[in-house]
Amino acid sequence: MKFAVIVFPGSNCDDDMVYAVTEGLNAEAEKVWYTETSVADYDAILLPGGFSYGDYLRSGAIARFAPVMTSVMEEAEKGKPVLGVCNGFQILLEAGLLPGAMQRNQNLRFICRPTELVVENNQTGFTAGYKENETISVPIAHGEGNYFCDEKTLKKLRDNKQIVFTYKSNANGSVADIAGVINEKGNVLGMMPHPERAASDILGSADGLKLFQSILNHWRESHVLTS
Amino acid sequence: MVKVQVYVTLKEGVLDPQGSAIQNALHTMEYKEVQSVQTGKFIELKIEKTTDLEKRIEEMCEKLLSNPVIEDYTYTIEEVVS
Amino acid sequence: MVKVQVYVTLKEGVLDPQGSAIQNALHTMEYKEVQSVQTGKFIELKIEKTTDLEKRIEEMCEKLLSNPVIEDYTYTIEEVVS
Amino acid sequence: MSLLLEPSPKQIKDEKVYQEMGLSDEEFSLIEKTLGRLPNYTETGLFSVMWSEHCSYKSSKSLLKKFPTEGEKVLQGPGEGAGIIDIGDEQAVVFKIESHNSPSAIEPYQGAATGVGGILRDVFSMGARPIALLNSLRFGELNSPRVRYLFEEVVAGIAGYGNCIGVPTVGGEVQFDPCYEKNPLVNAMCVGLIDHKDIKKGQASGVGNTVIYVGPSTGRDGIHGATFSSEALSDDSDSKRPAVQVGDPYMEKLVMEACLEIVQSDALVGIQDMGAAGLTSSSAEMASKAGYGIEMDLDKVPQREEGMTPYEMMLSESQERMLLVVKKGREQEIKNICDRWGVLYAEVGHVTEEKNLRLLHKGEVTAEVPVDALAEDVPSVYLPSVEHSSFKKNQQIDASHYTVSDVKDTLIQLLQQPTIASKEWVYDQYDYMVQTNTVVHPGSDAAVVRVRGKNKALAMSVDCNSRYIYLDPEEGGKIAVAEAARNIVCSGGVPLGLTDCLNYGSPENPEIYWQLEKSTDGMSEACKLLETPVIGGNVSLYNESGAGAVYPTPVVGMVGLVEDLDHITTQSFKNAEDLIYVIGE
Ligand SMILES: Nc1ncnc2c1ncn2[C@@H]1O[C@H](COP(=O)(O)OP(=O)(O)O)[C@@H](O)[C@H]1O
Repeated sequence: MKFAVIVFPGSNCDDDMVYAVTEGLNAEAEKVWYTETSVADYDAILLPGGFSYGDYLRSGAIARFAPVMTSVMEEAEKGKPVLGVCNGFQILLEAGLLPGAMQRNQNLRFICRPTELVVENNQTGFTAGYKENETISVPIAHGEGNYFCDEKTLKKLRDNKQIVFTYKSNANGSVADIAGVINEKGNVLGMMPHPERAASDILGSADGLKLFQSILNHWRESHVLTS
Repeated sequence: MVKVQVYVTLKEGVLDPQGSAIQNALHTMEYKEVQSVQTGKFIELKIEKTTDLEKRIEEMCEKLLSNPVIEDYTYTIEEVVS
Repeated sequence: MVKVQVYVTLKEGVLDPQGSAIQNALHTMEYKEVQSVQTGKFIELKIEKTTDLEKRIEEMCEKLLSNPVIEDYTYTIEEVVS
Repeated sequence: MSLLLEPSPKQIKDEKVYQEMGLSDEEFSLIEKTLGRLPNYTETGLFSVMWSEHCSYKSSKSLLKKFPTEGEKVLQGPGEGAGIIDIGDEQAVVFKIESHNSPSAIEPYQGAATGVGGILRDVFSMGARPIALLNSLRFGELNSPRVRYLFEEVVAGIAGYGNCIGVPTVGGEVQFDPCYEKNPLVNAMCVGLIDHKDIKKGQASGVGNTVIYVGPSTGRDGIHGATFSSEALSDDSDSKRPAVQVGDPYMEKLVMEACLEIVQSDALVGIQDMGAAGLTSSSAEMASKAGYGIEMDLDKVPQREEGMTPYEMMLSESQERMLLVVKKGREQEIKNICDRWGVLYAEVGHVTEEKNLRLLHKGEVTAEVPVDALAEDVPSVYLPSVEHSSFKKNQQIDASHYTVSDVKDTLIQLLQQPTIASKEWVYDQYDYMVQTNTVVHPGSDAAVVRVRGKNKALAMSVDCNSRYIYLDPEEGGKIAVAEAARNIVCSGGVPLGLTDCLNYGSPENPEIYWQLEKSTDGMSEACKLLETPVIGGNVSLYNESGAGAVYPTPVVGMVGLVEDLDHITTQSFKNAEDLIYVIGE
């Protein structure tokens, strides 16, 4: 299985994402430049954190129009796993692959700290490695992670079990403590916390690694079945 | 050449933390007469006149300059000598 | 009650990285007719009418709403029925 | 300002225009003598910035000479963008601290942000990848609204720049004291990691080699920033506001990645960032260090604004720009890298045999000055020194009558002091985890950043208790170095060396010069004893306002090597029943 890590100008967690996969999982990951026009050769697509295009205008707003995104959207449509972390999540929202929008943190400041998350839904290809309602420690680092959606959308998210992670203690003001949401189909996950920063004990937590492991396992299972 | 001024504001019902922060600050500074504050963006573009000027401006606003999930926009057009 | 709309823009000569980034993005999206983009802030206040209305608005703009070191501001006032 | 309004050489001399630009009568006569003629306006500008305290260290040079700068592991001492120390495995650590005090006093967000941008460029211009940022901050008391504003904006500016570019801000210090009320101090430090083979220098050698400008276009921002930061802040600082520059961390990220790719190429001869005095200092210093000259065609310099004069282009401090010297015929390789990263590339000149900085503008020579005169032959200023009047008095204070009646109450009072209280409010805003190597987060004695792929790490800390230095500059200087070293050791590291930022009032006041002299004596002695060479630093003088000078504040930034990840230690208590020892006197 091969992971693609998309690199936009201004991405800065691209290497961290590659390390989480290669060092943490011993799997294969490659950086894919934003001008590439196809990601069809990869089995999973990771949109890393950072400040794509300086986060100017709105975070993720400009990156969403980068050439590579056309193919990312096509592959997402086909059901390939797509994970957006932090800025990657913001890009997925701007691209309309996930519902809702991001606003500045409630306290109007950037927040970087270890955070406790609750796994609300472990029935996804990204979270099968966790127990239901398990509390995991994954850090956040963002200035615009205040997730917003209207009542109707929120109800839909709840009804479909699309809320995958919530904050135990909500630092940024997100609606319903939402830290991560998945699309209806279950193959596109966006989350503000950084699982790639919780990929080894020496960094304070290895809880994030299970997320990447789950993607790998899921792929293996479906791969074994189809071959 | 035209000068286009785009105003992007938050949709009604969307919380404006920055607006509240400004309002609080103004109250602390004794500007108690301020009843509400809403923040938005102001973007000024110089555009060469094209056919479909308005249509293209609206496209730019909808696709890039505003996020329709939480924002509304308005704009004005003014001729300028380039 | 009055509605005050404040426009805050960067002073001439001050770098506007955000404006350039937007312009580049619009060009990539084939809106080549865009010659320049400048970004600013748009702040709308509802204010109870006071004496010295204008003076107080200007004070707010200078002290809080704009950063006079790098920004300029203009504003409009409009009566509203509250 | 148009060319037509520029004063003539004769006017510059007769009307002493040079004084407004920060040059003294003696300095101006020396310039006249060196050139054998009167300098024109552009040339006077070149001298004024290069001979400013900020660029030339003219009044502190003699003191800096006392610092031990050599050591077995020192690969690069003071004189380049940043110093370099060997850490084994063909790797080295690169670091430097720098002040951005006066810009931050005027526009705190941008001042602090561009301070971070500048120190990052110093490090990646050596060919190193920045792996950590630290900062040392001083403000007045928090009960003043202006101070709160400065504090909040400075922290936001540091966060805004460092977080965006993706270099973790892993440590620092903040202290509050009335002496910094009008003169906040904002010092930023950057630590980088490099393979020995990638080490690059800011040198322009090889006649005919091409001089290349990389980074965003030049505007009128920050003209005279260098001279400005060498002057005391006066109430009319407001009128000098255009000197403020705006940073673009996104652009710097692209420039940084492009440069780190470029340093891998043997087509690159030299590289330096355009810091204070932008195009002037980078070109003159690179040429002078290499023993060559540079000819530049200013029409080729990318310009953001219309009608810029040579004076403005040469003195602009627009951010995120780098100057490169590339082997003739190999330019395309460099251009390709810049294109890929979307960074502006312009060939602006070439290296010459004749050791002059020659500037062409609209087809004419608009300035021609020996590079050594600009960069090296700056006349030192020897200043008188007189023991500070407070020193004897302070020495005689009888401390024995201070007693603590209620220990608990006193402890709580102490912990409430903003200087002592937790700095979580600050470092929560810094992305201290990006790059996923930060093993010890802010909040302990020194931050520890592991070296990926090796079983080792780097410990780093910035320290200075200026009150001690005020009370006894020599002892205080020793204490500052020793404190930094203790922080490194407590974290499991062996101190390797240090960088320092000397923040003082006006050296023209003999009592302040005395503080400078004594404290650097103390620091030198401690450095020798601890075998921690000084591999670079920065001097920020004239930190004073009507209310007086700041306390002498020589901030020490130290880096140590943690030889085994198992040696990493944090300051928190671990288990109940563990024994507590006090070591030392
Ligand atoms: N400006 C700052 N930036 C980043 N970290 C900071 C800053 N100020 C303080 N810290 C962190 O907070 C912790 C406590 O700082 P400080 O109160 O100065 O303690 P100490 O005296 O032990 O150095 C340290 O780990 C330090 O790195």
